[in-house]
Amino acid sequence: MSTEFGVWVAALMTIGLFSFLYKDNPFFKVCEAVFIGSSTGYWAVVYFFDNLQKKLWEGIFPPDGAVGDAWLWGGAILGILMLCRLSNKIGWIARWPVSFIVGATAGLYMINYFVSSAMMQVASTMQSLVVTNGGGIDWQATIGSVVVAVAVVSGLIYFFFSKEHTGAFGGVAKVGIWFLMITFGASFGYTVMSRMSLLIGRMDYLFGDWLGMIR
Amino acid sequence: MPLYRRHLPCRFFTGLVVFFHFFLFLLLAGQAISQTAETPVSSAIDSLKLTDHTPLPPGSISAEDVPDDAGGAIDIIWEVSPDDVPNGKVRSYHIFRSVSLNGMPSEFTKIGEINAGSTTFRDGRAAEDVDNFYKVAAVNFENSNGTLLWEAMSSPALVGPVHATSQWFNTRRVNAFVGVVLLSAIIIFLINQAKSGKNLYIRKIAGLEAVDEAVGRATEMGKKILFIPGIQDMNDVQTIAGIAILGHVAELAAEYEAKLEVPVSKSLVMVTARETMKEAYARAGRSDAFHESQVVFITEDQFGYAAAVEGQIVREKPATIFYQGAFFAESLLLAEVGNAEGAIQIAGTGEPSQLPFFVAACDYTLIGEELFAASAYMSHEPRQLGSLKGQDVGKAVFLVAIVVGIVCATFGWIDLSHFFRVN
Amino acid sequence: MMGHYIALSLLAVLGLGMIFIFYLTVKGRTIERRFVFLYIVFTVSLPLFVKMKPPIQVSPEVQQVVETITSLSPGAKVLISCDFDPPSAPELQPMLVAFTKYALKHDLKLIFMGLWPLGPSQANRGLRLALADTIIAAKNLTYGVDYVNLGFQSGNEFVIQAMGGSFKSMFPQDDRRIPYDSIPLLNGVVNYRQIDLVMNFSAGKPGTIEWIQNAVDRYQVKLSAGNTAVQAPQVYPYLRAGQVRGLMGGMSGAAEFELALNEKGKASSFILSQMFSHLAVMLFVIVGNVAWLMTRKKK
Amino acid sequence: MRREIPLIITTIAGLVFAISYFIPHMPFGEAETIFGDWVTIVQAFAIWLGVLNLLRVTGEKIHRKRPGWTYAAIVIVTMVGTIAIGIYEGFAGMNATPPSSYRDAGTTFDWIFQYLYDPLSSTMFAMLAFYISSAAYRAFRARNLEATMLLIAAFFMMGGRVPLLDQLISPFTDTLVFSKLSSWIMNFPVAGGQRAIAIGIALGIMSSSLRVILGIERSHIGGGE
Repeated sequence: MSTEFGVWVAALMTIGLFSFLYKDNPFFKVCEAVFIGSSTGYWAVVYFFDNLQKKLWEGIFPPDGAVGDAWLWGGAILGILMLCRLSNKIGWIARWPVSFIVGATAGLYMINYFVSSAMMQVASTMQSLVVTNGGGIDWQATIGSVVVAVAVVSGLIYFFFSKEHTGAFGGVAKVGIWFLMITFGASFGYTVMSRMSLLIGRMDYLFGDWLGMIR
Repeated sequence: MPLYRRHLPCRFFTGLVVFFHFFLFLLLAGQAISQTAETPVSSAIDSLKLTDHTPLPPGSISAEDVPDDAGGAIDIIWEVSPDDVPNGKVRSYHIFRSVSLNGMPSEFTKIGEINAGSTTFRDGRAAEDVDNFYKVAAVNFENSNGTLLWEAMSSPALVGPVHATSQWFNTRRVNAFVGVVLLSAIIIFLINQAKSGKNLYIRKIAGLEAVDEAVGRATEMGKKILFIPGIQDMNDVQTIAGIAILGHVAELAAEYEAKLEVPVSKSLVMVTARETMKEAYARAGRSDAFHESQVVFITEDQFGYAAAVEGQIVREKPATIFYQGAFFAESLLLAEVGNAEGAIQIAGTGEPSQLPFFVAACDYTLIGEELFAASAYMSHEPRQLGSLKGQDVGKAVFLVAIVVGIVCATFGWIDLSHFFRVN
Repeated sequence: MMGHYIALSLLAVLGLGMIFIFYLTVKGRTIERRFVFLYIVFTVSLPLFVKMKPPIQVSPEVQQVVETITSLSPGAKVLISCDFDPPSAPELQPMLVAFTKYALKHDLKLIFMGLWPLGPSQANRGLRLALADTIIAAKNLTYGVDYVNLGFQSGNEFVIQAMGGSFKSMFPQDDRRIPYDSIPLLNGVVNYRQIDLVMNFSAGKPGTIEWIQNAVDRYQVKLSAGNTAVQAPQVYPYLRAGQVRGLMGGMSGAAEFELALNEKGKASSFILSQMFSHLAVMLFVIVGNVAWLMTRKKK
Repeated sequence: MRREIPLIITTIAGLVFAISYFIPHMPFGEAETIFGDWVTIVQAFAIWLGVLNLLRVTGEKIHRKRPGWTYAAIVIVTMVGTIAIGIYEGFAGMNATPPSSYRDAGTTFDWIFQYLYDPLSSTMFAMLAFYISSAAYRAFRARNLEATMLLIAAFFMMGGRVPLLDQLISPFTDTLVFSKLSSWIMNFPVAGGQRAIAIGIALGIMSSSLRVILGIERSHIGGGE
């Protein structure tokens, strides 16, 4: 069993949150409050030092006395306008920095997604279906590339809304939905894996780090 | 494992080399003295060192401005030194730069080093509009426990002057540019078409046909309908789509005289949902039946919201539950309880990670873009309709391109993928 | 060893428990949620006491990560972006630790950073573990020369994009507040051009897809990634297109990675628990569905 | 004015990031760098806005003695405490020789990370494991062909990605068939299906971004006309 005070605190907090699974109770609510408080505080400190202090303040007023970057003032002003949201009277002015972020994100995303997730994906789908391997046909890879091609084409057809799903077109769309279901099934399995890992991590902490029962 | 990491044999080896040198030195020095008195002893030592540790300089060297950039970068390219072979005398290359305004190089400063075997170095800090000269030298050295024992450098290869300039257009991205401009134009055109009242066709969507039945069932059973528009605010397109679908459901509910309730987790969503429902009830000619209390704000907290809605489902056992909007981990909790209470569940979200759970736990699910299509279909909102159509055009172009590209690649005619690959 | 046998026998009891649950459910008496919860607690915890090593097959995508890493020569500079926080640590921390150990043993130079506020703390933890390794401790590695932690910067994908111009603009100082220019390891490192590989450990957004969009497709960076299992399926199209070189997904990816690098760690010891928890979920689905089908037939 | 200025800001910011991808020359390349800096700064302020907002909301709750105000008090105490400790240690470390970080091992702030933040946040997410299992038992049904295919694929994943199914067939063969099969499913059908989804999403994002930049979509500045 651990003799460290911190480990005991951590273990009790863990059990406190888990107690919600039985039913809602004050112990859970205390732990939840500590969680909200400490996480918000932690984030605030990180953003304060790693951005506001290190980048903004020392960027404008370098500690070694060099000339600061005057452009950073623009960011500082937008940031302060953001804080105006706290007031009901001049809260509307916070729309300026929000518009800036929304606009910048839209500009970046428009290009990023179009290039990386559309153009590059289309380019990489345009491969020969027949994969050769030193003279002979590599059947495994060939079947694989046929499957990928069929999945992409039929999946796209399923998400095509300008034509009714009838006839051959509807048939392909049907194949598309099957591929989508296999895809979702895989992400289902992966999500189960992920969630279980988190629980394993907690259990390892309780039985290993705290109670010292494992190894 | 590389040679220099074996400390002990390494030292032994170095010792051997030094011993060997000492002998060679004695031999050669004796010869030098005997042959000609003019060659000083020290230079003999230097030349010895050079011949033994010092690598040969790199071969032909060139430098050029990096194309398609904002300036400030120059590529230096060289041929490897003849000694740059595995376990050879070259361990790295050092790169030096000199800036000059009069066309002649002045003092060189080291700007970087790169592992043996490399043939290019990109100077990312070159000043614009000045003459840059570069030198590259092959270097051999010996380390022991992190301290440099010795270092020997070849005579450098020189190149220059080169200029770093910035370009007006990134020529490698022409295809992306054409694509973005074309698609944008199509989308804008179609939005305008929709605005001017042109009827743009959208196919039937499976989940939507079940809405009538689901609302009717609630009326028959005399139970409630719950509509959950996700947990994001109005700035999320999924929430907007969800609210558009709510309008349609509310109209039906008003017609069938079913009781509809909407728990929300954002205050702005509450306001918008009330507006939408009021209009819908008015369209059905039943304005009197709508009460603002049908839309309830619960809490912003994700799990708090989930717990409250869960409680409501268990207590009231609604006949039908709609989930339309942006959902995260709470999707699982809600859909499970709704299923256990025997409600008909119709879900729709664009969150790929939550879709599997909705498909497995709900009766009908609108998958990703179907949610947006459904809302455009129902609301006939020109922005949504026009963009959806524009995206369809994009999809059609890509589809044709993919099929043609695959055929061409399979028969080995021409590689079309270059037109879509962007650097 | 006692614990091993007790745990094994209790697991057998759990198996019988599942049969009992099946019986009840088919009889139409669905068991309460809390019992399902309790069942899962036992299925996940008991295997932690069992000392059994199931055989693992290293998948091609993990193998690709390993090949990418092993092809680096000593002295190569690797940028490691820790884009995750404690909740995802059980999956990603083992990958980070295994990678750091391997890299330090093979004299790679490591530059840590984070796009998630908690990332740099995770990096410090991983480093602490790796530096405690006897082989690595004997090397007497120094901060700033062999490894450095740049800390966190806000701005998500904008940070990745701006780093294409200059690292210094986003990280004027490292985590210990040493100015960028006075860190020996970063001498000559302007932007991605001087980086041999970017390793990304990602639990969501910003993460691997953002690195692909902003670093790989814009600046031709070489990228390998470890992802939480939730994220991993979305990265496969990019893996196939060659935009990312290798992918480790979730705990099983971490265990395969540990096996391939021969750096046994947490993931390898968790894999048995993972197996049993999957088995439990699969059985629950079967039990639920069989009971459902039977009641539906009766109607 | 209250509507025009935000729209202009949105359009300029959007255009700079879109155009600089194609035109690296002055002024776009430079503007992109400057705007990138601004984004990071505004986001840091946004976090602090959240902190101040939380302070205000919880403060009001305590002041009015609303139900649950004691928990609100705990939130404030832990938050203010964490911030105070972090900032104090941060500045202390900055002036120390050699300089150290507030994040370094041994600081009180790191203690908070290790023994409060870490266990609490991890446990919050670990609870999803329970919910997923109970949903598996009570809600995930092979109710139609699509759901059946989904569950079958999920089975192969859950059983194949860990050596579970392979262990079951190990008395008959040692080839680890299911590991290979699950890997194959991921690398081919799933990669293809995800790619179709990715292309669809990309087009969707492209069109909504375009609407934002052109000012057709205005919900971020308060909707409507």
